[in-house]
Amino acid sequence: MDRPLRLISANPVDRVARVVEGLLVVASQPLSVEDLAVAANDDPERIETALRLLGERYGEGRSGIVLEQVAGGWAFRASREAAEACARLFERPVERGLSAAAMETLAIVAYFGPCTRPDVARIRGVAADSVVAGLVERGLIAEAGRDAEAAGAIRYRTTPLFERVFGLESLAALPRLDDLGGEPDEIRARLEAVAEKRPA
Amino acid sequence: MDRPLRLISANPVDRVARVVEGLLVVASQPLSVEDLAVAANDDPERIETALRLLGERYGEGRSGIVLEQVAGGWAFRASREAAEACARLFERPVERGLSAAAMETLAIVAYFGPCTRPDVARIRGVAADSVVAGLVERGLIAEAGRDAEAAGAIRYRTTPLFERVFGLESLAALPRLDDLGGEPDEIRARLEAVAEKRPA
Amino acid sequence: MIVRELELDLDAFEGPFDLLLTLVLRDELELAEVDVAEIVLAFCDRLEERGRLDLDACGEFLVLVAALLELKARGLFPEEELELSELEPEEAAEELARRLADYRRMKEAAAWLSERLAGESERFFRLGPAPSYGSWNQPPKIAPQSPERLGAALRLLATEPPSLSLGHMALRFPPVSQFLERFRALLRRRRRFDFESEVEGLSRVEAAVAFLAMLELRKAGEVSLEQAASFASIRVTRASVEGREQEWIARSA
Repeated sequence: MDRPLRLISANPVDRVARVVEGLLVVASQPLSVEDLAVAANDDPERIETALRLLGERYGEGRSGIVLEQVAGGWAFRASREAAEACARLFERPVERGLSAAAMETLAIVAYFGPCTRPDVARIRGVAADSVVAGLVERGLIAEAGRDAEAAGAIRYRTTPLFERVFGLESLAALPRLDDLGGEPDEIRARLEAVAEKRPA
Repeated sequence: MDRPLRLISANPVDRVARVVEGLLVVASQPLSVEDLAVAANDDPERIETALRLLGERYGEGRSGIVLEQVAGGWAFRASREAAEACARLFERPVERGLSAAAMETLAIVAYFGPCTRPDVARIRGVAADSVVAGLVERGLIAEAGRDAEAAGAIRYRTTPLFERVFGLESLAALPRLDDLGGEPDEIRARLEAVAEKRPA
Repeated sequence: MIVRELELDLDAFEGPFDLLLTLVLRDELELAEVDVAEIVLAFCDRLEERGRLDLDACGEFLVLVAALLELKARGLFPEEELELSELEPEEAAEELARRLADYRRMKEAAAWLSERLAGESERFFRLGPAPSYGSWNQPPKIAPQSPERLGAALRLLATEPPSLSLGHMALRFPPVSQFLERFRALLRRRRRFDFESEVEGLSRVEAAVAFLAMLELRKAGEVSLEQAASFASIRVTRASVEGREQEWIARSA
């Protein structure tokens, strides 16, 4: 016989699924298929098969642990059924009391990031220093190097925690920019309409 | 009939068990039976029944998630089967871990230390709290007493681990910065002056 | 209604409008801290109280508030000055529309995020590490680093930001004192001059600053002003020494 004899368990995908379960229960952040494949020392296809299997087991209504695809990877969270109990025991420090200014700043960094504090101020028309500092403190945005052009101003981007808190699979899950607000042309037409009403 | 009619699910302990699963997967620390009972708003006996049920489901060989009783209560951990994969997940060297912000802060503490967080902020032009906390957590810098002048702010210095990571025999082996001119104090004053000119 | 006498009660300032303008132009009051919208509200309130539309006052007010807003914008975004001043009015209007569109989009995006967050209030996940056990709970290892990266980080911090052309701003934004000097010099040579012809060729904002200088001279009693009709030329006349002395006598009496 050419091939070495191997002991193969009855259903090896079960074993991969158990390893993935173990990885997800200790991980502090969502793990991508690639992260899981490297750690489990298995190939991505089998990891994906295992994730499908786990998705069936850890779903809302079936288990208190729910497998979700979020922030570019896979993670466990508590089921909605357990939310009331979780709310009694755990704080929500990241998202509690986010102001309107903080939301606007988050939106700007999510869509236009990495961007600097002057970039944010330019769009909002108000200095952004303390709002940005607050979002960094909460871990929703983080420094992403300095802008060589803008005199070395620090640039910021949103973090995986931002995607996770907002339940986004990735930044691509945000509404398309084109679907938001008005077109510059439309706004411009309105500005001009107002301007033309002035007496000659 | 005296007792009000109640709709009771086929097996209410299942529901308690799902809530306990949810609580344990969110917890960063072991949870006691009382913690679980308060959070689930249920009585300790039923919590214990639920934990027995979960113990059967989350056992070595049956699942990658293992329920374990430890000092202080109950917690989920990864199974022994997944231990090797977990070790690989956590032992990847994290080169990407040293961000530009971390590198700047390390450089400031290494060349001008021991110094306080406000000192670092003055040179970088941005609050340094989370970066400093991250470097302390990773053992690259450590507290070195308080600054008697700066309202008792904590001062930081680099650690032996820092010297190992950067391949330095001691801080005296840091590359010279002759091109920035003069003594560390002069360089520091120059950096602070530049920081003031940078856009916020 | 006299716009410059408009009484203001703002967080940053309390007093008449023309004192606010004077303090701002003398750099004695930080314009960034002045809520211009409050000034507009105060003006609108006053207009409403009077119950009739005073077009002269509105025109004067618009010019002054526009100048204030432009000054404030330049103070908030000094680097913008360089980019925007290069633009033709047509392009500037386009840029303005683009920014307004960006802001409106971000308002909507923020509303979308808020709604999303509210919908996620039942999603709980672990923040931080798992309850600690196992050998894997050690802090992650850090790959060896070159010490040169430390020096490189400090060199980047030592890079001077490109200096903003303040000369350019000074040119477009002469301090009110410059016009004071200019008008005083003019008045030493001539008893009377025509405001419009003196500011001809200046930008609207410069003309506004010149206008403030003229008000300043009037307030100090150095000149008297005459205008035959609305929008007619303003004649600036040096106050005669006798006139000032008489005024002084009258006041002390």
